[in-house]
Amino acid sequence: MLAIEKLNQFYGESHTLWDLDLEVPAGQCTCVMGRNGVGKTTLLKAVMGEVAVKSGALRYTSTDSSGEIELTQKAVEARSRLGIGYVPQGRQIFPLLTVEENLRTGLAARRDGVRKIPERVYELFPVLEEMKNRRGGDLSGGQQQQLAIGRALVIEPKLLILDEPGEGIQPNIVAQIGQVIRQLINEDGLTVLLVEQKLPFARKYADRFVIMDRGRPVAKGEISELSNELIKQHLTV
Amino acid sequence: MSLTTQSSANFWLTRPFSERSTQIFLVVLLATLALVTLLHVAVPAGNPLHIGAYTVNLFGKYLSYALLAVAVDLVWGYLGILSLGHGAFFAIGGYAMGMYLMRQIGDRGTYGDPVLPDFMVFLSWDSLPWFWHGFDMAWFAFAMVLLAPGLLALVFGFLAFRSRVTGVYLSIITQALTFALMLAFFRNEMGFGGNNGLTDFREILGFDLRTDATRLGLFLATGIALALGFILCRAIVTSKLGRVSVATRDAEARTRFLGYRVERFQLFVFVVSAMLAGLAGALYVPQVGIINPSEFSPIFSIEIVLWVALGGRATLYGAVIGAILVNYAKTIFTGVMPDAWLFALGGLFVFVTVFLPKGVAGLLEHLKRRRHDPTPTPDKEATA
Amino acid sequence: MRRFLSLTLMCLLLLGITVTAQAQTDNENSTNDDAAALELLEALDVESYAAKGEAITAILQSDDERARDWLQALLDGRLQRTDDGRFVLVLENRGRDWPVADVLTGEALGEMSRRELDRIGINNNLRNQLRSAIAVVDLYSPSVERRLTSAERLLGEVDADLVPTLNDLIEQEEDDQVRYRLTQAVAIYRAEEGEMAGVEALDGSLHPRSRVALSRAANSDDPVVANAAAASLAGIEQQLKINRGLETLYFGLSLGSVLVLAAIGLAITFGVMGVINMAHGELIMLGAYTTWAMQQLLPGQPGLALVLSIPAGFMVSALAGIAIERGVIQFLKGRPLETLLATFGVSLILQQLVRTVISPQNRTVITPEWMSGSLVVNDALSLTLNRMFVLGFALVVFAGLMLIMRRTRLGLEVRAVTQNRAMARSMGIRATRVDIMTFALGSGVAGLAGVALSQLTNVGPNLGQNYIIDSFMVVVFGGVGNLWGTLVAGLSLGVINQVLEPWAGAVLAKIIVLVFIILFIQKRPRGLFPQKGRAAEG
Amino acid sequence: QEEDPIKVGILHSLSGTMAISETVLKDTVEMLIEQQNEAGGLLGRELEAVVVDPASDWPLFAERARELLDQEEVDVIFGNWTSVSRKSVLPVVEELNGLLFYPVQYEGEESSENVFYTGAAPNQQAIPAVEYLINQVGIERFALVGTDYVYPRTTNRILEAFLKDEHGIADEDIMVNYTPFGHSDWQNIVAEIRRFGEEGKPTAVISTVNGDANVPFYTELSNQGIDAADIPVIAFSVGEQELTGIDTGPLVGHLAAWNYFMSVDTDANYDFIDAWIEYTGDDMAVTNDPMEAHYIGFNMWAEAVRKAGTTDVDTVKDAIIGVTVPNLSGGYAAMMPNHHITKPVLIGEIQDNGQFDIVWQTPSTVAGDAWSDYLPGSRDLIADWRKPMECGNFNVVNGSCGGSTAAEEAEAALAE
Amino acid sequence: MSFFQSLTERDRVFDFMTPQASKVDVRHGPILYMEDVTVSFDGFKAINNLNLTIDDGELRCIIGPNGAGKTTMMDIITGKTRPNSGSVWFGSRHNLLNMNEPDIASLGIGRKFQKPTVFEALSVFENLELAMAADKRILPTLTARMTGEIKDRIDEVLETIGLTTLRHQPAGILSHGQKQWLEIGMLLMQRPRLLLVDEPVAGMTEQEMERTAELLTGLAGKQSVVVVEHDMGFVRSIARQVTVLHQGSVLSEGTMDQVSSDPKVVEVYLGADDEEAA
Ligand SMILES: Nc1ncnc2c1ncn2[C@@H]1O[C@H](COP(=O)(O)OP(=O)(O)OP(=O)(O)O)[C@@H](O)[C@H]1O
Ligand SMILES: Nc1ncnc2c1ncn2[C@@H]1O[C@H](COP(=O)(O)OP(=O)(O)OP(=O)(O)O)[C@@H](O)[C@H]1O
Ligand SMILES: [Mg+2]
Ligand SMILES: [Mg+2]
Repeated sequence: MLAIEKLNQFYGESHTLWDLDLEVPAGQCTCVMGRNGVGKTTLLKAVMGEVAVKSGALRYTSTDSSGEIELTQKAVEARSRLGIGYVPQGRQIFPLLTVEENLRTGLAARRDGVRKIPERVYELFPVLEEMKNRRGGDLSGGQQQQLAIGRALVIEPKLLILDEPGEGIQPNIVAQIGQVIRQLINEDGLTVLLVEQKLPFARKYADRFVIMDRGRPVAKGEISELSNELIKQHLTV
Repeated sequence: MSLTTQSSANFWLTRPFSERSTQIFLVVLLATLALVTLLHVAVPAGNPLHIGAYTVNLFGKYLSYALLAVAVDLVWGYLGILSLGHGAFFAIGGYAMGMYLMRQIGDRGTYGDPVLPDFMVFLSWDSLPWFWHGFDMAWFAFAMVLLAPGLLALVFGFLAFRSRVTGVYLSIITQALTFALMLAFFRNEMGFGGNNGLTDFREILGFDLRTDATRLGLFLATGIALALGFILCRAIVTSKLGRVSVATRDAEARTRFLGYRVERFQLFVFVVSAMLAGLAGALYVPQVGIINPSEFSPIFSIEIVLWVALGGRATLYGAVIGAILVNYAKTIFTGVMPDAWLFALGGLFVFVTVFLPKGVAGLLEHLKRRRHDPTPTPDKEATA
Repeated sequence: MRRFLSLTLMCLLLLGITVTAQAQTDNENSTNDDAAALELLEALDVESYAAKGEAITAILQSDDERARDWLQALLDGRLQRTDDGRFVLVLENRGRDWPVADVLTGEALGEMSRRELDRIGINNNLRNQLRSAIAVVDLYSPSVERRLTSAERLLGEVDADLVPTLNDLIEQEEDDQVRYRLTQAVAIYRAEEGEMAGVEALDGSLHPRSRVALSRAANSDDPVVANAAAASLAGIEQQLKINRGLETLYFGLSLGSVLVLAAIGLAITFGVMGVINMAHGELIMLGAYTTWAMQQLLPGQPGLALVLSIPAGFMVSALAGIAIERGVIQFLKGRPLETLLATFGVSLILQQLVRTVISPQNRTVITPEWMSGSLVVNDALSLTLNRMFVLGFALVVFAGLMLIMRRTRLGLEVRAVTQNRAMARSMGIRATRVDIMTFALGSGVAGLAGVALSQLTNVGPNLGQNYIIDSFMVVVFGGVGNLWGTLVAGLSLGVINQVLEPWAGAVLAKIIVLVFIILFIQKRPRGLFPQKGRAAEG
Repeated sequence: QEEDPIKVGILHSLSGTMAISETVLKDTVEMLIEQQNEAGGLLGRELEAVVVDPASDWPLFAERARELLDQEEVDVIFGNWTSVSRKSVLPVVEELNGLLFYPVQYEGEESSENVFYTGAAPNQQAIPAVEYLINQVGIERFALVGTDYVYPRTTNRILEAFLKDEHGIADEDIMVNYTPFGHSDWQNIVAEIRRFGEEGKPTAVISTVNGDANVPFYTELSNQGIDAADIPVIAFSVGEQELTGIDTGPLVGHLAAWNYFMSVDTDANYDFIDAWIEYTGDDMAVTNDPMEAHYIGFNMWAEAVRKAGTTDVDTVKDAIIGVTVPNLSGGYAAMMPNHHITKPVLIGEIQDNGQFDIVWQTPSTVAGDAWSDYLPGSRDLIADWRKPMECGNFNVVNGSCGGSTAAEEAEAALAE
Repeated sequence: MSFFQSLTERDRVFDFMTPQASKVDVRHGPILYMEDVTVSFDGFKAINNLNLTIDDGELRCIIGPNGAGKTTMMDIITGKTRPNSGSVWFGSRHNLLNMNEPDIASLGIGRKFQKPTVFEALSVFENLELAMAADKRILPTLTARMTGEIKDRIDEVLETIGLTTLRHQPAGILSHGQKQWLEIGMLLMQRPRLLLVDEPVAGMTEQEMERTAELLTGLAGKQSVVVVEHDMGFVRSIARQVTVLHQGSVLSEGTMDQVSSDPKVVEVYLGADDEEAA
């Protein structure tokens, strides 16, 4: 689905991503892990185009479009039109838009002309329906996180990019989110690129893992291969 | 070590004098003062190196503008208050000085009235209004130069900061303030000479204003005031208080949760800045020979902000560069291409914003960094 | 004035039948009296205005059917004399050389330079005389409108000689309005003479002339009449007060609508997009200049030109806006404060551009016929038409903008883009396009404001500067980002200003309004309609 | 040295609020210089214009003036429009001993050794205009409407005194109203004027409204249906130039008082207009009173230079008093000892083509008064710059020269 | 400023390093006492008759569904939000509802925000410097000097939060997790009597969570700590006493085990398979 090759990224003079290679297989959930500040968020932002990359390739193969698309050539807004949904870290909801308007922004990326918010979003997060007319910024942290996920789902993406989606959400809804992701993967063939620190969640819902350290992947494999040793080695401070 | 990024390891340990850029600034300023004096006094007129009284006077004016710009940069750059009304404090300081100079005319006015200024005779006032009393004494007038704008800033700032007026709302009410004052001072009933303002000054502290020596003296006084004002501002912004200001600028509410009474800090800096602006106004008036309500005009206040922006916000020395640069450009352009200078000035503003995102100071920083570290730096992407 | 009127009327009455008859017959032999006509005209070309007055009377009394045209030409200053003594009619008096035609023969004489021409001058007194003369002719006109105008002119101008004639006319008159005016005219005369009937008839009349008449009657020797007149006057005063209140309200709304119009575009570019657009005023100016240019392109059709200026002004300013956005603002994303600097530069350039390319002087924009004058509600209250149009226009523009911002995707997308640009783009919103369209919209609306303002104020290089400060004030006072706020703020500031003005004077009223804004913001630090909630409070 | 051109400084705002009025004056002087050069220059030397832009910024006027005199060393300056700009420049020209020709009607109460006032003083415009209204039109009630600055304030004070003292007009028949610069909303004031005029007495408005504010003022007048026949407005600051920005259709019959109108029917005027149109290349270009003032001032200065045989300021200053040159309305203007000139006063009515039709004029020219006879403070002052008096504010009562000269004398005494 | 406050403020100059014990009177009961507090936003009751007491030196965990009102509760305590009714006392002397944010902060209530908010233009070091307990009036702030003692203290905290290498970077460039740590560091510098910690471990790895847990439990006893967190593993590891909020009022209170076996809590919050998830 997405193949990342030799990606290099700089913030000013600081080199954040180093020759990063990463494969995100279609129809699977790939989980990126790593300590604070190793560049996970930066990686996702690079995929979305929110930060410029110095070199490297981002090859995207959509399930419906014919061939391979080089994402680095595409503008940010075009990427979401290709079916990439993004749940950023820190929620990034539009604080002064109502909840409903926040969701409606996702419609811009849809190419099927649908102008209605899919029912599923409200089913998954009933609180959003309840608070439809409240300003996004007034929601509680967890509600905002739900909104951010709901908003990405409005696009009905082919590739869903999640940056610590469970942050600040109550446990039962976290579980529910995990289940929905699984469901989408299994039923609709969704591909997921997930950044997650919480091992139980990752273990339960991800198919593959990648551990990053200082801007490059240091370990990867099936999630079942994620041993305590690896964790100790790469995730302990 | 850069001023803007403030990444100097011992930055917080230092006081203004120990900073390289401040030292450079002061040295350049004082050297300029000395040089100008030398070229004015020692080099005979006619020599191409001679600096005439006109130029000395002109630079005196620029320096007073520079002090004003420093005052604005203090509140805008470090406190995040975009004041669109600093012209008001400048003008009030100027009026205080103007009133003193008016009283110094004595009976040498056209009507020869020993007490009443000409415009009052002219409009048939029969006695001096109460607020004109005391301005015949230099110490009183000079105190008022600082106190009057300071007091206005205190009252205004107290109200505004207490109510937590911020951002554009604060900008607009500062603008409303100066606009209201402009209209008020235009009114002849106010007793400040209406539209004509105060003119025809003769002498200051017994020195004849129309001599070159006095002009040079005023120029030097302004330069020294600028240096002192700069040091004061620098001391403030490099102190912990300066960092509280920056914190307030970026996250006002958060600063409160740390236990800082933000409104008092804002008020303090605002009042200091207003007083500096008043001082600048007082130095400006004897050098240009007139003070009238157009100094209160909102557009003038916006222009001050433009100087600061053009020079580079939150650097202080950038404000000085901006003020001098813009006004010098204005002088040159209006003389060289009187019909088209607005194109040049407007173009300058556009050019600087688009190509020099951090103003002239930013350019200097950049060049300095380039010299220290020749690898080109890719521009930082703006991320949300 | 009264003297002229009755004089003319007398003359006309002498040949009253002739005037009416002439309208029907309009006949044959005119050549033979050219000599007589020349003599009549010759009498006009004298130094003394008194003599000219007599000459006019003589022309009126002549039975030459061209008399009215001559008088009209004289009134318009088009009756002139060439160096060789011919009387000519100037057909068009703009520019250096003027096309002229012979007054007597109507033959076109080509263009003549001003040096060769001498105009027959008149002054205000003569102008009144002429107008009265023309008006009195109109009293017999078949057109109701004309009769009404001349009847209105008679108010307070009637003297004893005229009363019987007027009474006759009242009998014959079919139109209620005209009859009412004629009756009023007679009543005013009566009241002034201290007759009870007049005083009674004038009860409740708000016409200033009636008031003058009544106050004279109130000083009458007859206590009954005096008391009645005083009572009437008191009632009238009461009525006038109410009307004056309404008028002030209208003034306020009208000033408010100007503020709203000027600010509403800024409410988009600044309020919604966050661009501190100092060039907003110049965008308004461009709209106003477009109106002027349209009127130059369509000479003689100021109304059509004005209507066409609405789309044209929008387009011109919108294009300028796009140019500004592409040329400058797009480079300043994320640096909102610097837009102040850049757009200020743009505003200087635009101002000087207009000075250099067009002229530093103001340009004339003509108010079309249908927009000038006022809508008369009653004798004490008339609402000026052009301001009413502007008020309506402001409301329409506001409603249109509201629709766009509420009902189209643009409204949502622009807010998303300004609140979080990166995220909006990640959601597939084409931020660049949104920026361009929104800025064009805001600028275009500024252009519309310019079209409207050209009807009220100077069209000159400084136009923009005069509105920029007020515009920002209105937007901020209303609450940034809230279009309703802009509307309410504009209208209420307008009304407050106009209510204060009569007792505080224009300068103080403005000062008070500013102080009011300052104090109001203390109470509501985020304007009239603040953005509420956690996010806004930060 | 002698071959150097004679430098003529032009100090008029080309940008900012006053550019509307002042740019044409700059062009006028440039045209006059060009004409003079075509005619062989002056004293055999070329004239050269030095143009600066003080940008409607009053302190900048002083700075520019200093630049002209100190840096450029010009021989004469033509410039200024607003009183405040003149006040700002005044100390500079006095200090650097320059020559300034000031072409605009103003409030008087001033006479500087270095300034020549070629515009009208109040007695050359306001007083005759009011006399016209009273005597010829029969006005009994006056609304004095003006912009709030010194010129209207002074003029109105003079007029008030004049109306009350000389014509016995009652207090309630005089209404005074001031508005800020650039005032654009006249609804209330015009309504007030309308009501003021509805009291049954013939009423007129005397307008000292300045600059840009006139357009909305007149627009509002016509909208509220105030016709010149009912309430005529006589303006002291509205000329042909200002009318180019107004739709004059509804204003026909309103008045203005000036010392020159473009419609003046003399050959000199037509020549001037033709030259002007040719110079600007604009068929629709208009001329106005301050332009004529510059025309007169320029010619007077040229004449004085010729007479003195030098451009030396002190010599020219002495030589120019008494110089007489033709004006554009068929008469002559003479420079008086008080540095004001003689002018005819004309009253014109606005025509629909943006021109004025002259309806009245003073039988002869009037000499400008530096100090008004109607103000208590200045009644006793006269100005006479001829030797031996050489004083701008001589007090005839106590027979001394006050003001700046007193200081100089004191200084001189101290020096001795 | 009351006489009382100014007295205590003057105190601080001398012993800024010690927690400001002298200010809060806890002899007669809890350090924080909330009674019948209600807040509504446009009719929506975010906090509904909430009663809560925190004892001196206690470490209390507060959990509850999203939107239960946990953050709002902290907003009330720190003076950001004014309740519609109810009372909030700090110790037995200070009625918090009469005070504004800086007053409350200087009484010794520190807070870490849910969404990390740091001063982006200032360096990490300066962020900590500003947070430090000190005389926060104008003149003392203006003349404040950086002593070796203070520097050591900041370095110590920098070490604790693992940002030593980034000390001179502007805080704006920190990653999300690093900002979380910086916020915690600022809280430590403040040395408050009562710490309000809103979701401290969001975005942290398991190991960092452990460190945070140690840190917080270490503070308890000397200082009172209120922690809001959704990570049950973390809560379990530190909690002695847990309060569950729901729809603005207390749903359940007790030890972790008591609470997590409460069916109401399971239903609205934990979900059926919590055991597994944790
Ligand atoms: N705008 C920026 N400018 C400079 N450096 C930055 C910027 N944003 C992030 N960094 C640096 O890049 C590194 C990687 O940041 P990133 O946000 O990708 O980390 P992360 O792996 O997502 O961490 P976390 O788990 O805390 O979210 C960090 O060290 C951070 O300091
Ligand atoms: N200013 C406001 N306007 C409207 N509603 C608000 C406002 N502030 C908070 N709310 C609502 O109050 C409720 C409580 O919010 P709060 O942030 O306290 O929840 P929380 O318990 O912290 O949740 P989370 O665990 O998700 O952070 C939420 O439903 C929120 O939408
Ligand atoms: Mg991250
Ligand atoms: Mg919360």
